[in-house]
Amino acid sequence: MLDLLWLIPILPLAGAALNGMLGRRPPKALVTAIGVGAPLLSLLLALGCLWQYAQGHFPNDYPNTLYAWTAGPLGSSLNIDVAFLLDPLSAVMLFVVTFVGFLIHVYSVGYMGHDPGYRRYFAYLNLFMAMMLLLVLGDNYLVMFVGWEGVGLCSYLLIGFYYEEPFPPYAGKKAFIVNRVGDAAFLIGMFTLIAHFGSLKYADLFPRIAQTPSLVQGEYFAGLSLAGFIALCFFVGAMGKSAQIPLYVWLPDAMAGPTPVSALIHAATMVTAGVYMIARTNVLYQLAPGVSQFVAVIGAATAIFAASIGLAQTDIKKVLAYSTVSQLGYMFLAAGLGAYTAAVFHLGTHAFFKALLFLGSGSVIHAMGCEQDMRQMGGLKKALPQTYWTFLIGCLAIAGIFPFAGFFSKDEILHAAAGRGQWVLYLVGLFTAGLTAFYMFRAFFLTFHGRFRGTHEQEHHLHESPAVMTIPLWILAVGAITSGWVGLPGDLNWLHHFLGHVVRRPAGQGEPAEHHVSAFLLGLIALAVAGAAIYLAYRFYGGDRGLEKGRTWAQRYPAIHRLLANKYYVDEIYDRLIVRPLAFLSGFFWKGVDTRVIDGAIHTGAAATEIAGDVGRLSTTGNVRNYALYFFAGVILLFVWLIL
Amino acid sequence: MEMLIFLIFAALALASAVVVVGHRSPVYSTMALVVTLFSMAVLFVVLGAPFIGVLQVLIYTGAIVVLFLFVIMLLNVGREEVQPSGQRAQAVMAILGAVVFGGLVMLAVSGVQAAAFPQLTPEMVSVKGLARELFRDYLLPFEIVGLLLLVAVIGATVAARKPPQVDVSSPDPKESEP
Amino acid sequence: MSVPISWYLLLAAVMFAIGTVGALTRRNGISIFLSIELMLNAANLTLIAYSRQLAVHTGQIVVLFVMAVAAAEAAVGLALFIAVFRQRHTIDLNRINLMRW
Amino acid sequence: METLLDLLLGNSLTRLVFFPAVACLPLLFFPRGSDRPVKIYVLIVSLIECAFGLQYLLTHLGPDGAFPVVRDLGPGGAKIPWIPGLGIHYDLAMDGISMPLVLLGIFLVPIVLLGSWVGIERHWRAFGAALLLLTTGVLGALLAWDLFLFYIFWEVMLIPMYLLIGVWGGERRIYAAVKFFLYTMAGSLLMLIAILWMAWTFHNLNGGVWSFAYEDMLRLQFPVQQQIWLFAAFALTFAIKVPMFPFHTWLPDAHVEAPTGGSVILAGILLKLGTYGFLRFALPLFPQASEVAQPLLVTLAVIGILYGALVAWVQTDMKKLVAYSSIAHLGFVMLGILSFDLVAWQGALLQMVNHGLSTGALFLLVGMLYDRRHTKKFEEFGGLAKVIPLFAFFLVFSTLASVGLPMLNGFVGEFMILAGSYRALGWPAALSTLGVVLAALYLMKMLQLTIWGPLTKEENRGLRDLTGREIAALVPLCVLMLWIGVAPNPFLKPSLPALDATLAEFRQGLERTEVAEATLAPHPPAPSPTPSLPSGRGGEKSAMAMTGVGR
Amino acid sequence: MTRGDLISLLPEMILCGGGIVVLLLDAIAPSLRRGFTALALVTTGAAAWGAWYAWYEAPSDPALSWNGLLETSGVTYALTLVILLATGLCLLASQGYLRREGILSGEYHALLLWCATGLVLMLRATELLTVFLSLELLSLCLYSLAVFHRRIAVASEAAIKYFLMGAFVSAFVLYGIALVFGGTGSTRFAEIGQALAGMPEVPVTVSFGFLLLVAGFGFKMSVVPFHAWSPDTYQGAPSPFVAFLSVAPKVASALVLYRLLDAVVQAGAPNVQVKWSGVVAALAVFSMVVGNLLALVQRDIKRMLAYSGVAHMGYLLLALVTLDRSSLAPVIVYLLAYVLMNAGAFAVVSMLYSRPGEQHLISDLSGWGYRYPLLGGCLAVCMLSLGGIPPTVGFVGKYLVFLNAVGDGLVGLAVLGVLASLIGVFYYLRVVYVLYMQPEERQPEGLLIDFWGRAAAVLAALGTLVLGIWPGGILQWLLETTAAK
Repeated sequence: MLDLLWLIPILPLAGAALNGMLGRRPPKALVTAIGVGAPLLSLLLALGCLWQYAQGHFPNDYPNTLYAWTAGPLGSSLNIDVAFLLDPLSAVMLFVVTFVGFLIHVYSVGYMGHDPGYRRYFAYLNLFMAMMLLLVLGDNYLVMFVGWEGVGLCSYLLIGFYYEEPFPPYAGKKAFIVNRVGDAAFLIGMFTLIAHFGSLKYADLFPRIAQTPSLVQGEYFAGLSLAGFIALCFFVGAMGKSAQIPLYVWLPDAMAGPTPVSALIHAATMVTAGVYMIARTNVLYQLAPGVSQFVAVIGAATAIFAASIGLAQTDIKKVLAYSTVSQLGYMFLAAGLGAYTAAVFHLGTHAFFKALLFLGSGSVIHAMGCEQDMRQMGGLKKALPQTYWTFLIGCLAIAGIFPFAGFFSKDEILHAAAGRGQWVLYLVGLFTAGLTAFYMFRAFFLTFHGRFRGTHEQEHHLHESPAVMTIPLWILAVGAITSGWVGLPGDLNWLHHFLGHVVRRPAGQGEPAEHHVSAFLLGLIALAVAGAAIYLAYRFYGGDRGLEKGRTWAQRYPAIHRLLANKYYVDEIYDRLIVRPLAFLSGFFWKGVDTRVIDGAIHTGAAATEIAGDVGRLSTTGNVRNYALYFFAGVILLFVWLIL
Repeated sequence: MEMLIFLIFAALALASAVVVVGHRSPVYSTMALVVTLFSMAVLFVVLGAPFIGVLQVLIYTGAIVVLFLFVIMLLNVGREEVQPSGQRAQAVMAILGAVVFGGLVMLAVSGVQAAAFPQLTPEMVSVKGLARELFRDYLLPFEIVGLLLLVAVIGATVAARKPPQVDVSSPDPKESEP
Repeated sequence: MSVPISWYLLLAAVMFAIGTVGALTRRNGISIFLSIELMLNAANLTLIAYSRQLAVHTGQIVVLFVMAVAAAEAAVGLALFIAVFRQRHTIDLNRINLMRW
Repeated sequence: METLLDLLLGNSLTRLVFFPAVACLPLLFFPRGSDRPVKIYVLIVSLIECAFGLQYLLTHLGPDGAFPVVRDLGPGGAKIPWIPGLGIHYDLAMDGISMPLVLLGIFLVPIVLLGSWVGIERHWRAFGAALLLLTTGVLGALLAWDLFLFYIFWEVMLIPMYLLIGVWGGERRIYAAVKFFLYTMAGSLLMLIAILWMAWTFHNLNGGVWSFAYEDMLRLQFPVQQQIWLFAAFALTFAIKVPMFPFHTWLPDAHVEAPTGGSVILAGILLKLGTYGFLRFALPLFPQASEVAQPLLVTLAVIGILYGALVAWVQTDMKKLVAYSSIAHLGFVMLGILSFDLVAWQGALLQMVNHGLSTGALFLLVGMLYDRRHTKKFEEFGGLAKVIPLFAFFLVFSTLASVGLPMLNGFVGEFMILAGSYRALGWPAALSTLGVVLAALYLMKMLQLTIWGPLTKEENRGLRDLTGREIAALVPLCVLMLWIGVAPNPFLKPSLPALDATLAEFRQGLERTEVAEATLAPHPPAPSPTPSLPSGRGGEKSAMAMTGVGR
Repeated sequence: MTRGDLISLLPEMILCGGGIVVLLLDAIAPSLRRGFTALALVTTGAAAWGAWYAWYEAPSDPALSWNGLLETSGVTYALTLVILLATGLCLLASQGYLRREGILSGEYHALLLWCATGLVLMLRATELLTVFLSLELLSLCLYSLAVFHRRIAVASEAAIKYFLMGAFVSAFVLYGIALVFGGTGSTRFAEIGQALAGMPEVPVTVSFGFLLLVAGFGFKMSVVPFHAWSPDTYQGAPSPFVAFLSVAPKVASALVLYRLLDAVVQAGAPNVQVKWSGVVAALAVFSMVVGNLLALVQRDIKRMLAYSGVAHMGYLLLALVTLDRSSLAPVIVYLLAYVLMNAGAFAVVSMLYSRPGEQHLISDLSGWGYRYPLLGGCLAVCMLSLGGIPPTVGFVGKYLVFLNAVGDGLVGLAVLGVLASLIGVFYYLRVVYVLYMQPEERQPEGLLIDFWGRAAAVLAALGTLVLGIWPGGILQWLLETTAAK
C-alpha cells in the first residue's frame, strides 16, 4: 500500500484532468462520480498508507521517489527528484487534507448542485486536492513549492470562480499576486539552500544541519545568520500563503469564492501550508532564535489585529475570514515559540472547526439565497436546526471551551508562551482568545438568534440544507469536538510524541528552558476569559436588539468603528504606498524612458542624420560652376595637406 | 635675346589671358585667346619646338578658335550681365582659390632647381626626331587619337543634330509584363 | 642670357591660375570653355619647357596629341552648347539648373 | 558540389537547413492567387521538415540521452571548403546547445502556418517563401560552426523577417520593419568588424593561413583590453537581438506591427539567437572580457527583467504587453547566461525553449482574437471566458506557463536560472526574483481584462470559439509546456554535456594568464565530432558512440 | 608593331571595329536597327573572347606590348571583362528604352562600344599619355551618349554639366601629367616609380602632379569632393546609359588610381606613405559619409543611386588607403559587385519609368513589386546587394574591402564605414518597402518592358545572388591572379 503513496496526489489530478476534458455538457452524475470519487479514493489510500506507516515504519521516514526532475551526472548540476515522503508531520497533514477535503467535496455536491460551472468547480477542486497533497507529501522543498504554487493557482481559479461578476476575478488576482510576493521570498530561501547545500531534500538538509549547526551560523546577510536568512525567507513565503501581517490582505477578499472553497482552501488546508512549512523547517528556525521570535511576534500581532477587525464585520464570511487570519496568527505564534507540535496541533483542530464553521455559514448562505450579510439574518435557529447545532459546536471549539478541540490546542499554545516566559505574547494570545470568543458568538447570535431581519421572500425560502451537506457538517462537528483529544496536556499528549520525531534538536542546542507553569491554571484562565467573552457577546447580541446595541457602540466610538470596519485602511495604504507609485513608475518607464529617452534618442539621431543630409544636399546647387569650385577647393585642401 | 623675347611674349600672353577671362564679351575673349595662343607659339619656338609652335598657330588659332567664333555667332551669345548676388561668393572663392593655388604652384615650381637648359641639338629641333619617336614609341596613342577624332565627329553630330521629331512610339503591349 | 626653366613654369602656373579663375567665374559656357583652353595651354607650356629641359621629345608629342584632343573636345563641346541652346535658348550656366539637390 | 548534394539528400544538417529554402522554388510555379494550395503545400513542407528534425535527433541522440557534436563533413571527414581562398568553410554542426533551439524553430513553423491561416490575406506565395527562407536563415545561424557562415546566416534571416513585418504587418509596419532591420544591422556590422579582426589575428599568427572556424577562433587568446573591444562588438549585436535594456525598443514595435506568424517566429526563435550568440560566441571566445563586463550586463539583465515587467503592466495593447513580457523573460535568460553557472545555463537554454513555446502560444492567441475582432486593445475585451471558453482555457494555460507556474515549463527554466545565478551572483538573482512577482502582476492583469469579469462589449457576444485548426496549432504547444514542466529532465539531459564542456572551457579561459599580445593556443585534444552521414564518406562510424561529451 | 602587339590589342580592335560596323550598317541599312543590340552584344562577347585570347597569348603576366604602353595581365583581363559586362548589361537595357523613346540608331551602340574601347585601353595603359588619350576618348563618348536623348531638356543639361566639368578636370589632369613628367622625366608608371624610388625626396611639383591626377580620376569615380556632377548627370542622362556611366568609368579609373598610387608610394622618402594614405583616407571618409547622407534624403531614385555610388567609391577607396598588392582583389571584386548591382538597378529603373524628362520618384514604384514581380524582385535584390546584405555579391565586396582595411589596421575607418553603410541600408530598404509594402499609387503608362531589358535585370540580379552565394571560385582565381607579380 505504501508504495502507492504517489497515487494519492495523482488521483485527484487525474480527476481534475478527466473532468476538465469531459466536454461541454457531461452528465452531472459522471462529474460527481469523478469529482468526489477521486478524493474518496485518495482518502482511502491515505488511510491505508497511514495505517501501514504507523504499523511498519514509524517513526522513520518513508520516501517514495518517482523520477528525477532535474539531474545530471555532473557535480555542479542540480539534482532534484520528484519524490514523496511520509513521516509523522506529513502523515498528520495527509490525514487532515484528505479527510476534510473529502468531506468538503461531498458537501459541495449539494452546495454547488445548481451551478452551471459544476464540472469546472470539481475540476478545480480536485486539482487543488492534488496540489495540496503534493505540498504536504513532497520530500523536498521543490515538490513542496510545486504544490505551494499549485494551490495558489487553484485558489486563484476558485476565488474567481464566478468570473462573470466583476469582483471575484479581481479578488483572485489579488490573492495570486500577494501570494507571489511571498513565493518570491520562498524561492530565494530555496536558492540559498541550493547555493550552500546543493540540495533541497529534507533528508539531506536537516540531518546535516542538525549535526553541524556551524554550517548555518555566523553572519551571512545584514546581521542574519545563514539559518536566519533562510528562515526569514521561508517565513515571508509563509506570510503570503498563510495570510500573516503584512500579506494577509488577500484572504478576506478571497471570500468571493464559493463557500466550500473558503472552507477547504482558505480555512482548513491551504492557508495552513505556511505553518506546515515552518514546522517542516524547524531545524533552521531553532538555529535562528531571532527570526523565531519575529515569527512569534508577527503571529501574535496578526492574531490580535485580525481579531479586532473581525469585531466589526457584518459579512458572515468576512468574520470567518478574519478569524482564520487570527487563528493562523496563533499557529505562527506557536511555531515562533518553538512549539511546533502545538502549531501543527492547532492547525489540525482548526481545520476541523473552521471548516465546520465555513460549511455552516455556507449552509446559511445557501438557505438565505446567497445572502451573506448578517444584518439581514437572525433567528435562523428554527429554520436550520442542524446547521445551528453544528455551528454552535464550531463556535465553542474556536472559542476554546472545554472539551472542544480548540481548548486543547489553544491552551497548548498559551502554555508554550507562558512556559517560555513570553508573557507579553501570552497576554496577547489570551486577549485574542477573548476577542475570538466574542466575535464568533456575535456572529452566532446575530445569525441564529433574535428575529429574522431579511426580506419576506428570503424568509419564505428558508430551508434546511440537504443531507449531502448536513452529514459532512456533523462529521466535522464530531471532529471539532474530538480532534483536540489527541493532544491532551501533559504526558497524555499523543500528538506530541508522534510529531516529536520531526522536531530535530540541533546539536549543542539543549531543550529550551521551561518555566513551570501550571497547565491547569492556565487552562482555567483561558476558559474564564472565553466564558466572559461569550457572556458579553450574549449580552450585546443575544436578544432581538443585538444589532441596535452594536450600532450604539459603534456610534459611541465612531473612529474606532470606522477603523475596524475599514480594516485599518490597510488596502488603501497598500494602494497608495505600493500599487500607485509602482503604476506611476511603470507609466514613466513606458512613456518617459522608452518613448521619450530611448526612442527619442534614436529618432533624434535619425532626424539629425536626415537634417545633415538635407543641409548637405543644398551643396548640389545645380550650377556646374559650383561643382567646379568644389573640385578646385578639394584639390587645394589636399595639396595643403600634402605639403604641410 | 631669349630673355627679351620671353619677357615680351610672356607679358603679352598674360595680358591677353586676363582679357580672355575678364572680358564680358565672348567675341573679345576669343580674339584675346588668339593673342595668347600666338604668344605661346612663339615661346614654343623659343623652347626649341618649332613644329609644335607652327601647329599651335595652325590648329589652335586657325581651327579651334574659328570654331569658337562660329558657334558664338551661331548662338548669338551676348555680353554677360553682372554677377547676380547669389553667385558672388563663387567668384570671390574662385579668385581666392586661384590665388592660393597659383601661389602654391609657383612656390613649388620656383623650387625646381635645375641646371640651365641643355644645348639644343638638331635632332631635338627637327621634325624627323619627333616623328620617329611618335611613330615608333607612341604609335598606340596615335591610333587612339584616330578613334578619338572619329568619336568627336560622330559625337558632334549626335549632339548638334536636330532632335528627331518622332512621337513616342507606343509600346508594344505584348511585350509588357503582365 | 638664357631664361631658367622655372620662369616658364611660373608663367604656365600663372596662366593656369588665370584660366581657373576664368573657368570658375564666368557664367557663359563658351567663355568657360575658352578659359579651359587657357589652362590646357598652360599645361602645354609646362610640357614643352620640361621637354626642353630634359632634352626629350615626349613633352612635344604630348602637346601634339593635346592639340588633337582640344580640337575634338571643342567639336563635341560646342555641339553640346548648340544642343543646350536649342532647348533652353541660353548658355548661361546660372540658368542651366533644372536638376539640383 | 557533389558533397553538398549528398548531404542535401541524406539525413544531414544541410538537409535540415536548406530543405525549406529548396522547397521555396516550387512556389514560383504556383499560379497567382492560389492561396489554398500554397498554404497546404507550405504546411506539408514544414511538417516534412519537422520529420527531418526528429529523424536527425533520434539518429544522433546518445543512449544516455546526451546529444553529441554532430557535423556535416565532406569526403574523408574533412570540412567542406566554401571560399577556399579565405579559409571559409561550409561548416555546419549541431550540439546540445543548438539542438533544442533548432528543433524549436522547426517545430514552430507549422504552428505559425496554422496560426496565420486566415490572418494572412494577401500574397501567400511570398508569405510561404519568406517563412521558409526565414527557417533556413535561423537554422543556419544556429548551426554555423564558422564565424563567417554564422554572420551570413545571421544577416540572411533579417530580410524575410523584414518582409514578414513590413508586408503583412499593421498600421505602422514600415516603421517597425525598418527599425527592426536597422537595429539588428547596426549591431551586426560592428560584429563583422570584430570577426574580421579576429580572422586577421588568426591569419597573422597562423602563418598566413586564413580560418574562420569556431574552434580556431577559440584558440585565439587576446589581451584583455582587446578582448573587451571584441566582446563589446559581439555583445552589442546579441544584446540588440535579445533584446536587452536599453536596446529593446524595437521589439514592442516589431511585435505589435508584425502579423501573428511573424510575432511567433520573432519571439519564438529569432530573439533566441541573441542569447544563443552569447552562449556560443561572446562568452567562450572572450572569457576574460566577459568577466569584466559581467557586472554591467547583469545589471542590464536585471533592469530588463524588472523594467520589462513594469512596462508590460501598464500596456493597453494585448500584444504589446506580451512583447514587453518577452523582454522580461529574456532578461532571465540573460541573467542565467551571465552567471557562468552550469545550472543557470541549463535553465537559460531551457528557458529559451520555454519562452518560444509560451510566448509563441500567447502571440497565437492574441492573433486569434485579432482575427475575430480586429483589435488588440484591452478596452475592447473583458468577460470573454463566457463566450469563448476554449480560448479562455488556452489563454489561461499559456499565461500560467509564462508566469512560471510550477508544473508548467516556465517555472523550470526560471527556477534553474535563478537557482544557478543566485549561487553564482547572489543579490542580483534575488532582485530578479521580484520579476516573478511582477510577471504575475501583468499577466494576471491581462487575464483580468480579457477573459474575466462581465461581458461589457456587445460586439464580443457573438465571437466564435476556437476552430479545430486553431486548436491544432495550440495543443502541441501546450502539451510541450506541460511535459517540460512536469518532467524537464529529458529536455535537459541532451544539452548537459555540451553546456558543461563549454563552461569548463570558459572557466579555463578565465584562468588563463594575461597575454600581452594576441597568441594562438595549440589545438586542444578534442574528440572528433560525429559526422552527419556516417556511412562511407565520413568513415569514423565508431566515433558516433564515443563522442558523448564535449566538442 | 608586331603580331604580339596586334594580338594584345585584340579586344579594343574588336570593339572599335564592331562600332564602325554598326555605324556603317546604320547608314546603309537603317531597317536593321533593331538588330544592332544583338550585333553589339556579339561584339562585346567577341571582345571578351579577344581579351581572353590576348591574355592567353601573352608571354608573361603581366606582359607589355606596344612598346611598353599596354599591359596584358590577369588583372586587366579581369577588369576588361567587368567593363564588358557593364557594356553588355547597358546594351541589353538600352534596346527597350531607345525604342520606347524613338531614338534607336546606330550611333548609340557605336559610341557605347567605342567608349568601352576607351575604358579598356585606359585600364590597360601603363603610360600617362595613353591614359590621357583613352580618358578623352571615353569622355567624349560619354558626353555624346549623355545628350543622346536630345528632345529632353535635362539630358542636354546633364551632358553640358558633365562636359564642362570633364573638360575642366582634363586640364588639371594634363597639368598633372606635365608636372609628373617634368619631375620624373617619364610618363610611364614603371619608370616614374623607379625615378621616385631613387630620389631622396619627392619634389613638390611631382606630388602636386600626382594629386591632380588622383583628383582627375577621383572625379571620374565621383569621389567627394569631386562628385557633385554625378547626381545631375545621372538624373538627366538616359537611364540605360547611366547603367553604364555609373559603373564602367569607375572600374577603369579605379585601376588607374591604383597604378598612380602604386607609383607614388614607391618613393623611398619617408612620410610619403602616410601623406598619401591620408589623402585616400580623407577621400574615402568624405565619400562614405557625404554620399550616404545625401543619398538618404533623395526622392529621385537615380539621384539616390548617384549618391550611393559616391558612397560605394568611398568603401572602395578603403582598400587603397594602405596600398599593397593585396588591395587589388578586394577592389576588383567590389567593382564587379558594383557593376552587377548598380547596372541591374538602373536597368530596372530605365524600364519602370516612362517619362525620362521628369523626376524618377521612388514613391512612383509604390506597390509595383507585385505588379512586376520579376523586375521588382531584381530591383530588390540589387538594392539589398547595394546595402551589403548577404547572400549577395555586394556583401562579398564590402566584406573584402573591410577585411583588407582591418588587416591594414584601419579599424577606425572600417567602423566608420560600417556605420555609414547603416545609413545606406536605410535608403536601400526604402526602395524595397516602397515596392512591397505600400499600396500602388500610380498606374503604369507607356512602359516598354522587353525581353532584352528583362534579361539585363535578371542577369544582374542572378549574378548578384550567385556570386554572393558562391564567391569561392572567382575569388580564388582573383587571389591567384593578383598575387602573381
